[in-house]
Amino acid sequence: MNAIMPYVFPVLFALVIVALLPLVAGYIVLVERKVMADMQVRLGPMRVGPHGLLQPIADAVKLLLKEDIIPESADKLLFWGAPLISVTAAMLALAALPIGPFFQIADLNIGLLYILGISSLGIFGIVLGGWASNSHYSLMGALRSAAQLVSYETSAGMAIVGALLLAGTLSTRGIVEAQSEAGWWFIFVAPVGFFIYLVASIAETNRAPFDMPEAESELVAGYMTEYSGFRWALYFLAEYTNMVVVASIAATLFLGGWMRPFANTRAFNFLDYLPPLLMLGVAGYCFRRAPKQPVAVQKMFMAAVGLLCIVLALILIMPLAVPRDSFLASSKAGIHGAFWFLFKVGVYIYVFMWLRFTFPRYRFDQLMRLGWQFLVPLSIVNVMGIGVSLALHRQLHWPNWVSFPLGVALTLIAGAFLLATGEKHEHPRVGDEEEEETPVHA
Amino acid sequence: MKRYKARFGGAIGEALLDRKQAILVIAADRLLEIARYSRDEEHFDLLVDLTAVDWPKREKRFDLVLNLYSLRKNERLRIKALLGENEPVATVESVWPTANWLEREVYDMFGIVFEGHSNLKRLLLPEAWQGHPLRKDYDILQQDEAWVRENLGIESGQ
Amino acid sequence: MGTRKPGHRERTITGVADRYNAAGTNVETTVLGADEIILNMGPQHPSTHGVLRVKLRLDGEKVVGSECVIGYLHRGVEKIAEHRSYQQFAPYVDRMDYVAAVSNGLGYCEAVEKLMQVEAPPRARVIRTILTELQRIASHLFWLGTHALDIGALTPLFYCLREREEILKIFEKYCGARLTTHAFRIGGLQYEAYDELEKDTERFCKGFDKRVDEYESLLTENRIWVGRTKGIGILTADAAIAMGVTGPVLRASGVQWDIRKAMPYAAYDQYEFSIPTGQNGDTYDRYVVRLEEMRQSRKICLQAIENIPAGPILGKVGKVLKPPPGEVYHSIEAPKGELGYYIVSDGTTQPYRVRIRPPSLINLEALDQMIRGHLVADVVAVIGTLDIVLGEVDR
Amino acid sequence: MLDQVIFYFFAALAVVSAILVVTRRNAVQSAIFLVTALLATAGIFLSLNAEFLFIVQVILYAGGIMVLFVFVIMLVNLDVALHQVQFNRQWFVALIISAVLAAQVVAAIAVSRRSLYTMPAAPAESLEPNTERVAFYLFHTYMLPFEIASILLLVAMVGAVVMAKKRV
Repeated sequence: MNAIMPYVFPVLFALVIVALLPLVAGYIVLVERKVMADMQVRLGPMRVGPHGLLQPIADAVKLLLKEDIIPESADKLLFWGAPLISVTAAMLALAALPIGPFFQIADLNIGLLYILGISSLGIFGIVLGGWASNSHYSLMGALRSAAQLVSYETSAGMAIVGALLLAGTLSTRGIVEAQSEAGWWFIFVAPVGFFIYLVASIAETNRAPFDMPEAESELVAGYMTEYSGFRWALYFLAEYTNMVVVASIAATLFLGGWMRPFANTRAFNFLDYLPPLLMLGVAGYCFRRAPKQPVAVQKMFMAAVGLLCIVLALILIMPLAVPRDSFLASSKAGIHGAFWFLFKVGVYIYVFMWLRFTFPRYRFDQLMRLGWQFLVPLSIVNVMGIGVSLALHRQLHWPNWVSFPLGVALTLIAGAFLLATGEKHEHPRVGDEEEEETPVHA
Repeated sequence: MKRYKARFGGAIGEALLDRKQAILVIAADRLLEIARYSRDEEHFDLLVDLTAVDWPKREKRFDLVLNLYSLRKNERLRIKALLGENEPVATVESVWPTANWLEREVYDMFGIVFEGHSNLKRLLLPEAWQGHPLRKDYDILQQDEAWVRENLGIESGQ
Repeated sequence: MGTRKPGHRERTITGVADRYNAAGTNVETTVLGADEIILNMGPQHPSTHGVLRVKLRLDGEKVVGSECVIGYLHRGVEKIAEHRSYQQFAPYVDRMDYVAAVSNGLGYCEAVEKLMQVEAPPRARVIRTILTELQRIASHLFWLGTHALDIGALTPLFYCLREREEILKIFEKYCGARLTTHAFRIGGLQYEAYDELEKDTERFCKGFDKRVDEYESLLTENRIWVGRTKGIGILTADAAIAMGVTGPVLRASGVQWDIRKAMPYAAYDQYEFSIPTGQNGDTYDRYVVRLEEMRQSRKICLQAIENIPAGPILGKVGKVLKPPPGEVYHSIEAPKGELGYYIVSDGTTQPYRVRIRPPSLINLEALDQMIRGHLVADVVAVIGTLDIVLGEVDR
Repeated sequence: MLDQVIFYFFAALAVVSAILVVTRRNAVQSAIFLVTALLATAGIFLSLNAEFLFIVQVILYAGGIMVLFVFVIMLVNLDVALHQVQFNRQWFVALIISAVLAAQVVAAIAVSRRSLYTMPAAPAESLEPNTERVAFYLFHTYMLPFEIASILLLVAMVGAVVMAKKRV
């Protein structure tokens, strides 16, 4: 029996995550549609539940009930299996994420490498999905997205290597602790690395402005064309889980995991009170809006949401109010840590959405050119830059604030140089004479 | 107008002004030559429109109407050529490439054959359609029932 | 067709499907490895602005050749014209280019007035000019929204439609209809201008300049937008003239020609406005030209509102129109290009022949030349930049 | 006890998918079963706490090589091969070879049970995180072979690009 004991807590926690994930993914979709609407001078889904809060559940039910069409000439086994592969790959990657100091399914010694390896399996799901549905459009879409994933994984990997140099360890927990010791978040130390990772992660999750594979205007939804109903929902779930995974890697690596901003300086301790206050604010908003809802059940639901927020606020206040050294106080780091981690993931995903609505779509060849000729060399230079600054700091004992900005400056110069040369042959026209091209700033 | 008369003499049928717009009626067989002349010397570099009008009662049934426009002189000219029932005419596609689709449409609607056209097929109606709708003898309610029944499966033809 | 056994109905429909190949599904694809693929951007394709089918011959990703199959929306407008009286035919004209119905109506009414050698009163001409310029802004807004959507920018569409809504409200207040307005009569106007027409137009025009700057900020300097449009679908000046292309597409190639300046009609000769032109006739220049045209139209509207002359709104035109036999060709500057009407009358109340010169059809003819050597994604951008409306192409 | 269960599960999975790789007619399906076989072996590594080996196996084999395999199979469109008639005239030769092979395996098991010197199984906990150890050897003691290998890889990559360039 005792052999099982060490497994109980991770398995339990894994079950919680796997159960919650579809719900979380659904609500991310809702938030995306709301933010998109807000940016486009409209309201977004309002009909199902107060302010459209029940929309994800309605979507899920609809998708479950939809007729599951399998094209005649499709390869049955692969058609059935492909979405499963991509969903499992996405969910497996969640295992090593440090939501909080205690909430971590498995503190693997090779945490980050594990996440990278597993998420690269996601390509199979997409590629096989395109092949199995046996239509010209979906095959083209599948090949394109596979090529895109492979090429942007290299630059994402190099950007992560840059940050790992600073952290010194691969285990995700270790990285966050390294950041808390150093007192700096790695985003300030390796900003170029963060920028490259941001761009590469957008490309890796097939989101705009790199969403070539499911570009509506040409390939009619890429590899997902033939899927419908529940299978399509699986692909969608995989995409959003990937987004969460990528956002949490960024949060762990660059934004200091579960640490409160300015964790060490005493002056900013009032920030501890921010999470409960935020929750109370949301609860107040819900209660004020509840009576104004048109339908009775929506009123009730709005009130329930308000109640939920109050409970959350209580949980967050509890470790602060209780006397310093009691057992409950020690759980403060855990609960607050979780809040801050999810907060950072949320901000990162908001940036994803923001980019999605402002930028038009890259053409596929521009996408690949940007990937290989600009991002990959830049990330290599970034790793060298960090290496130099680390060497200066550790070997020659230059003070911190001199060596790191120097490293960043070196990377930026190289980046600018790359950008200028990169622009020359931009137009793939057949028989195109050499046009003069004004270097367009980044 | 006078320059045209001097240049082509016999070929020019009549030159008249209808509602202050210059019209030249020419013999159909000299069409290509006059077209090239009007583009090169007279700088009518824009073939605005090419269409046909069906006068069933006359023996030269169709008159082919070309509307030209000169960007430089800001002038319009309309050349009309009279054509018999199934009398082919030379294509002006070589002079103005835009005539390609315009001639295909006139062929589609009136049945006038243009010799030397790159791919003279029906432009708007499906290839297998019988009959030329814009002819006066083609009744407005008439349809190619055979094609409709065979392709769209509508029995009544309406 | 799912697992059900194909009944009679399906058999014929599959027959049709083979002939009219739905988007992409049953594509006459040669084996993937072979060099040439025929890809169908079928009639129901999300970005072909209506029922247009383009058969693309691809070498890998590059377009080698293309052939447009049109005629899906052919309603035989010209045949109907021969069986309707002059006034009865006016509403049909709005249904052709349904995005810019007012300018179609203007073209037709002015052509018939020219046929009957009747002049519309000054008040009617000024109000016609205001409404046509508003319609041009609305048409360009709709073009900008859908064009940006095709290339992937989701937000501009809603900004443009928000402005277009203002204009459609003005039309609705004036003549009760938003889209197919049938606002003009032969010889003048149908309705007197409602009293706050000037105020509404002024409010719209005042705010509009700031709006166009908004679009500029969203797209013009946007590096991805420039990357996707610069140097795509190049049409040199003489190629454009040879292909008979007119309107913003011609002006973007550097040819300074606009019927409103060359042969002023309605009240355009009273207003001062400039004609924007581009240099190298690529998608980016067409975008800049149309954006500038919107600004110019706004300028015209503002000038026109200052002095709308008083007086009658309908010329000396009887109930029954019997134009003297003869023919006339009259063209106006529609948002898409030169919209011409060639009307032949034989003295009866019904026109003998009405030929409509569709700018979209002739601009579409240049498509094949513009997309050679480009990628599939660019074909969508070029179709968007030509601003074609299939109702007008097929008539 | 749980470790045994996990081990046997992965081992069975590996064997079954290996067999399936050979027997499937459809090329893409057999490629997928090959991937599952590789992942199963990776699972076994994990159950032995060799995390680094597990992840290298996953990234290298499943993530890298197999993706190329699936790409090639899809692009080259092997369906044509499906229709050729399958023949196995050399079954007799195959029988002899497999018999010999079986005999060797049996002999090896018999010998090891008696006196073969077997390595003492490394106690699970004592293995401190082996990533550092691997890195240490790689970059210090075996520095030279590491550099030669990387140059070799570089040459291979450049060669591939040059060959592909001609066709584009």
